[in-house]
Amino acid sequence: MAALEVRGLRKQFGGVVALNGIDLDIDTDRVVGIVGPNGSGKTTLFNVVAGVHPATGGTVRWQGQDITNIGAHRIARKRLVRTFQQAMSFPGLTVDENVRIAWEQGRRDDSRWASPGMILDFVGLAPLGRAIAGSLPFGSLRRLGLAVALGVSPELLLLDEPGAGLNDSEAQAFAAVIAQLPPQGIGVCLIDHDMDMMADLCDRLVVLDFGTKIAEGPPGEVLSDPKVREVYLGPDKKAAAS
Amino acid sequence: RADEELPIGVIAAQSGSFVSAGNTIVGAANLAAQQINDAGGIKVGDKTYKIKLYIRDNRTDVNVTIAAARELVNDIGVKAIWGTETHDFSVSMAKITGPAKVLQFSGNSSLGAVLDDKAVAEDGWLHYTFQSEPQEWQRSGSTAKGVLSLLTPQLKSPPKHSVVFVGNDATGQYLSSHYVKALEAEGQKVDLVQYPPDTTDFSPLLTRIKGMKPDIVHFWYNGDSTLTAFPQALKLGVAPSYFLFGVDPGIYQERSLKADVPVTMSCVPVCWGSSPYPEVKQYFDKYFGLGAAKGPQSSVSLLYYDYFFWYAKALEKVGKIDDPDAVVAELLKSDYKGVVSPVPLVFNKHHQVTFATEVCMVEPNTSDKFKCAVEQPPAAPPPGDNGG
Amino acid sequence: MPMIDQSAGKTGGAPEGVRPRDRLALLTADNAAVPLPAGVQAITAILLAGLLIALPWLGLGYRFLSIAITTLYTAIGLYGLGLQFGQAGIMSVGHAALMGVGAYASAILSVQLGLGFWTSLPFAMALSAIVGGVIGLPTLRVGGQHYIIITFCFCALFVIVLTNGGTFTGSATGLDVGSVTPLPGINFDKLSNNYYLVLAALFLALAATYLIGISRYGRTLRAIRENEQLARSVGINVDLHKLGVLMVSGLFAGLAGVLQLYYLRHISPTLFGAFPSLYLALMVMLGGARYLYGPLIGAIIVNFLPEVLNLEPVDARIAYGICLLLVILLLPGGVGAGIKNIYLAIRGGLETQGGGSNGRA
Amino acid sequence: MFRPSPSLQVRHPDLIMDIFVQQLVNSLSVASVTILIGIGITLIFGLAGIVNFAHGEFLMVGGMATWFMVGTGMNFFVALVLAGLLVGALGFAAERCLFRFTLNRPMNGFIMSIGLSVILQHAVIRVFNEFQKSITDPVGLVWTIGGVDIIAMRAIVVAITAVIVAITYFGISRSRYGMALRASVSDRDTAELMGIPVRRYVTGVFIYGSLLAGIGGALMISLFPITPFTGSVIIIRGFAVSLIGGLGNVGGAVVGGLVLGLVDGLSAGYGYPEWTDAYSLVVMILILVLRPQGLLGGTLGPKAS
Amino acid sequence: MNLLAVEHVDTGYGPVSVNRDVSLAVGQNEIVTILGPNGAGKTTLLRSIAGLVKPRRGTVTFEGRNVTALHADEKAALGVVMVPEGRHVFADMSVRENLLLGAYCRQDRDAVEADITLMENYFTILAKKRGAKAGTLSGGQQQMLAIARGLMARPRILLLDEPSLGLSPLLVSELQGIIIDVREKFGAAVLLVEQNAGLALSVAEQGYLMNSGRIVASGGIEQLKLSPVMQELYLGKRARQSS
Ligand SMILES: Nc1ncnc2c1ncn2[C@@H]1O[C@H](COP(=O)(O)OP(=O)(O)OP(=O)(O)O)[C@@H](O)[C@H]1O
Ligand SMILES: Nc1ncnc2c1ncn2[C@@H]1O[C@H](COP(=O)(O)OP(=O)(O)OP(=O)(O)O)[C@@H](O)[C@H]1O
Ligand SMILES: [Mg+2]
Ligand SMILES: [Mg+2]
Repeated sequence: MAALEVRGLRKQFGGVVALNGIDLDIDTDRVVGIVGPNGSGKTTLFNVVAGVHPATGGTVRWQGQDITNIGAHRIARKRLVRTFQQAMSFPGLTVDENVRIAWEQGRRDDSRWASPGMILDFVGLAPLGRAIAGSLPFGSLRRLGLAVALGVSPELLLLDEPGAGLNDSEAQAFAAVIAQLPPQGIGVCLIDHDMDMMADLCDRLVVLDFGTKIAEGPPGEVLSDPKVREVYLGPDKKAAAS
Repeated sequence: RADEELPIGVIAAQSGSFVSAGNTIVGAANLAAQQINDAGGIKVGDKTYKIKLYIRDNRTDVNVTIAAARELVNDIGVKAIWGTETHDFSVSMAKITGPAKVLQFSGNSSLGAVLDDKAVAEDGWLHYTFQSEPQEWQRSGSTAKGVLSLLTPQLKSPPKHSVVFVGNDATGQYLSSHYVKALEAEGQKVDLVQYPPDTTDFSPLLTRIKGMKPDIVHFWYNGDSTLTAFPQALKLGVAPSYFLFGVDPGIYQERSLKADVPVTMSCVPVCWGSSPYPEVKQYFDKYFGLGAAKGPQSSVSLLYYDYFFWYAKALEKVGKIDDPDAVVAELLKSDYKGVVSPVPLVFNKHHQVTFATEVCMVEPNTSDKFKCAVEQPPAAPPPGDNGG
Repeated sequence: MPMIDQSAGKTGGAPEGVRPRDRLALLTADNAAVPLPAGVQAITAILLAGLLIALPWLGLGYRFLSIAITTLYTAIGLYGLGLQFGQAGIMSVGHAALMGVGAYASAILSVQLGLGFWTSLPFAMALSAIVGGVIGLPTLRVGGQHYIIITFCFCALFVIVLTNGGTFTGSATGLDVGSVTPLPGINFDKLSNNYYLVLAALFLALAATYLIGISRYGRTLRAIRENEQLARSVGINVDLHKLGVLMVSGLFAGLAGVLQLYYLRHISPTLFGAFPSLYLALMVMLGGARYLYGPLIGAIIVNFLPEVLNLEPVDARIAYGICLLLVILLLPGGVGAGIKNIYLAIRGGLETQGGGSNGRA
Repeated sequence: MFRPSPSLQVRHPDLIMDIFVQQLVNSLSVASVTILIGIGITLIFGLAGIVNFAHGEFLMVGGMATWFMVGTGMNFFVALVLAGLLVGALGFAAERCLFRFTLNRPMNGFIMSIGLSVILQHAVIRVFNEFQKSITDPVGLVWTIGGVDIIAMRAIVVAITAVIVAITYFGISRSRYGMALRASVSDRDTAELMGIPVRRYVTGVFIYGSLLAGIGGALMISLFPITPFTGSVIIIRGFAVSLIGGLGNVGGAVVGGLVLGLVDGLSAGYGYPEWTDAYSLVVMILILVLRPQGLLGGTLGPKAS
Repeated sequence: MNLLAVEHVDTGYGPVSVNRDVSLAVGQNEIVTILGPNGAGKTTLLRSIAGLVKPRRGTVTFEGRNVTALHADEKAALGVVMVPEGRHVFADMSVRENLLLGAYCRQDRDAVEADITLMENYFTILAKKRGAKAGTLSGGQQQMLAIARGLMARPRILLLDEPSLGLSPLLVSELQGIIIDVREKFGAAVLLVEQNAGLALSVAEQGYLMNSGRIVASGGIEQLKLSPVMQELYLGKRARQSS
């Protein structure tokens, strides 16, 4: 049984069907990637799983428990934690305090992090500990988002475009950070449009289009799927898949 | 030979929302102190004392009132305090003046609610506090009689139904409870309509009153609100006659108010605009001569003024300025013929005085043709009124 | 050929040192989040406590002491407001009503059941806390400005209910109480003892505020203030904490209200209406809601400024308004922020000088 | 809710309808003044996020100026226009010297506006005095239509307000300014990037809003007397109106003003008189809680800091 | 003459200084890119050109006129238009209203409708979502809206701050075409800040490399690709690939 089981998940905003019956299994020892055209429902999937929006139908089970619609903070407390596509922070507080808040919420005896400082070190923000979060440049803000999520001691991280706003070398460094997580018992499910990074990082890719899953499998396989190429990658992106 | 100083405190609102009331206390105190000092001061024992006033603005704030009272009582050591113009403040202040045995003369008649046997007893917290206005049932009775006697001849049939229209604040609540009883004792059927303090648009309530078809509408208490409401009532044609409490004929005349129906008004205690007594006229000439504003509350100053002389007289009689208990005893047994009343004033056992209220009627369609009456208050509270 | 500046570092981002010409900008900044060294904090606390304790012996007179008491009990109420606004970001302009709940609860317990100061205090505080929570319910649905107007309405409603409450609330006339039940050897009728009673409560409030500020709880509140959605996603029960902080704020208000009641010994509805509430909001903003001493500073300024100005009353009000405008224009974070920033600027200035001379050497 | 208190029942059935109509007319005229100030507030508040507490004082200054000018023998309607212009200039000065600096900290703007209102109140007391001021009814007519007494000035107030509302409404919805205003509310910096002169708009709505407050003050003093303290009473209704209707929504301010005016008028006419003010407070709280976006919908306002 | 010239500009926020002594130039019809690591000060520089941040020193010249002190709205009216980083769409307003706001400064009201159609051709989703509130769009859809809104102004120079952010690979390759269209069809210049070096290097002619607030390298794109700093910062496959 997978740690996170999504069954027949539906989400409708008025007349817009954002998720149309998604089934998904995610384990905590893997990196699973979710890709798909803009507006295909990736963020909505995270929002519904993490309890930001109520589901219109279907169920979400986490570690055997039904967590559908139980509220965002309860889900986070069960160590299923997400980051936001629009990088978020507590803007008026220092970077240090941002992470400390999350760390305190998720602290338990076997926490991986003995202090918030360790998390900052881990994501490479240690020199900016005293900076005010609201003044960070875009890229650092994304890292802070990850640090805050890590602070909660997650068992599964849902990362929404963590690489956006990073240049290639930064993205690679970032991918290296993420790759360290599953071996430590932190599963990762991430959305990103950087196919180089996704191909390197993910054990499995799930492709969404119009709120339905159109492909799933190892990155190499999925990215060469003609259907995926047509709706998502575009004709001349073959090289990126290799 | 240098005269000694008699320190006396005045606490009144010189800023904030009660300024117009507060200024009357200050005006009266200044006039009284000046006259007493000019006349040579107060002879107590073998010394002569000149009054030295310590005037404090309470900014219409109870905390400042208390701080000022503490200052006057403890830092300066005044012998007596005049003020304040508000029930709440006077009550809080009494809790400081009482233990310090400083005499307090407060203007609000709603003090009557707390001036009971226990409170004014030798060890009571209001033993040193005096209410400068008459008992409310007396004033109400005197006023009701005056209003009815002036209006009855003017109306086609004798008035039967009165509506009392009053502000819903501490003083309004207290005063109207007595006035309703007084009107009922005179055979009126009475409805009470309370309006929220700070109302400026009275039309909805007045329209409603119009629907009740009253013979007289009594605007009871708070001259400012009355002056706002009355013109609106005239426009709406609410009633065939009116009574305006606390609006001086002088104000009526000054503002060139005019009504096509008979309107009565009373002043607290005697009108400056149309007074039956020459001393009162003289007083107001001097009072306004000092620059005080001519407002609906101006006549109230008279109360504070008279008590200065009465207090001075009591001090002279006692012969010591440092024996407040003796001064209280003296005040309670003495009488004083002041400006406010043709008969001498005496304090009852609850530290209240008795005098009649003057009621005047203005002839329809004029602003200055007044006819006044001074009806003596009833001998006892009307049925249902437990005194106070 | 591309020009290449080899001296430039590889990683960007770290803020540079403070440039002298930007000192003024620094003065107006909000540095509530910047911690001061423990030594500085301790010295400030000791100096302040010493001054407050010594106050009755400085021979400043009863008027001064009376206003000091007013200032202190107001400050206690302000610490609640400081907590809910400064930390959790929920402003209220109905705070005087909450103090009124405490004051009236205590007064009614005294009139109806004969309970004294000490025995009624816990009930009054509890009731204020509960009412604080209940009027807080709309914060779960509406935003800041809406809540401000709602609290204002609540305040006006509270006054109307008290005014029409018959003998139970004493109507417009209000209620009277006796003096604080003496403790062995301490009679609170003595003004200085009353002062120490209020001062003790203020110290409690200050200590509580300080502890909350540095604790996990304080951080949780700030997280909610800064970003509710993110707060939820790290596991904070935002709704519960919002109501919770309003209840804690209510506790402070209740305490302040009871102290006010026993200082005035007579209360009436207008004391707890819209305008006192507005002034509380004003004080907390003036002092700086996010700073430990901000509320106290705000209370001191508003209560003592008219005394200090001591102009003709109308002029005093005008001068007071002008002072207020100047403070807000020049010190947007409140006077508390200004003082802290001056300290930081001096310290920062020394550092920069040190750095500069090192550079030259 | 409007159950009459037992002793106050109207005892003359023939009067019931007349009285009711009269109450409606009364409510409408008072609602008019509230609407005028509500529109000013909704525009300023909606755009600049400033809870301008001094707006009530602007109204009071407008009323006092009218009183003064009428006292010198000027025609009321001329005085009305001049009062509007005077207060508009006041708003301009306030925006330029004060509120411009607190755009990013609405709470500070709010506190500053309290300071300004203290100054204005006492400046008026300094120049005149603290007593209430009134003018004689500039029209002085009472129309009796089918047993209903309608004070002509009240009808004129309603008419003037209707004209102003119409002008404002079309001015805003017919032009692209309305859209620009809404954009400025939701993201000031980005609105500037689009070329929207946000600062000038802020100044503009300040002037216009203040002008309306000045006219509102003039109309108010034509109905009943005002004191230097009138502003602080009326301001809360103004805010309630703008929030009830929906921030930034002129139509909303009109609806909000009418709702409040009717609740006020009817509760004074038919409720327990001593609870008169409570009815509208309860209605305000309920609407704010149940429909935070306002009756007609509006922005939720700029983010407070 | 250069269309836009930035000379010796310093910028900062409060006590923090960001850009130091930055100079760059954009010619008529030219596409110029600024690259640099996270926090280098690229966004701040664009904001100062657009008028959202006042330069502390130095000058910004546009079409020969000193515009350093102008506000953002005044610059927009001159044709200096910025598509801000992180979208900043007007969330409560409809997609169409957002587009109309983009054209706020334009005098040729009649052409606006045609341009809306053009935008809906570039980004077909915008046609489908015409009436939807911008805040309900997905991240990538908002990014498209932000770009389209900027184009609606028919700028003289378009300042693009990370336009590829959150766009699917398919759209990123389309964006390339759109940027070129801006030059070809609109006759405008583009100043492009990008982290996606693949995109930036494939469309731009001139490039500047920024680090720690300073320009550390500049020149023609082909030269720039060879520079050691560039190699160090953009080891990514794509950069190599497109070279
Ligand atoms: N709150 C909302 N109200 C209405 N529609 C919404 C809302 N949120 C999302 N949608 C719609 O649901 C669809 C899926 O959006 P979602 O944000 O999940 O896309 P996405 O896959 O994350 O896209 P992107 O890659 O651009 O971020 C989109 O068409 C979007 O417009
Ligand atoms: N509002 C602000 N207040 C204070 N400092 C700021 C502010 N915004 C940015 N900074 C600082 O300015 C520097 C440059 O930031 P900027 O956003 O311009 O970088 P960038 O090159 O755009 O980075 P990225 O590629 O991550 O977007 C950073 O050190 C940042 O911390
Ligand atoms: Mg998304
Ligand atoms: Mg950037």
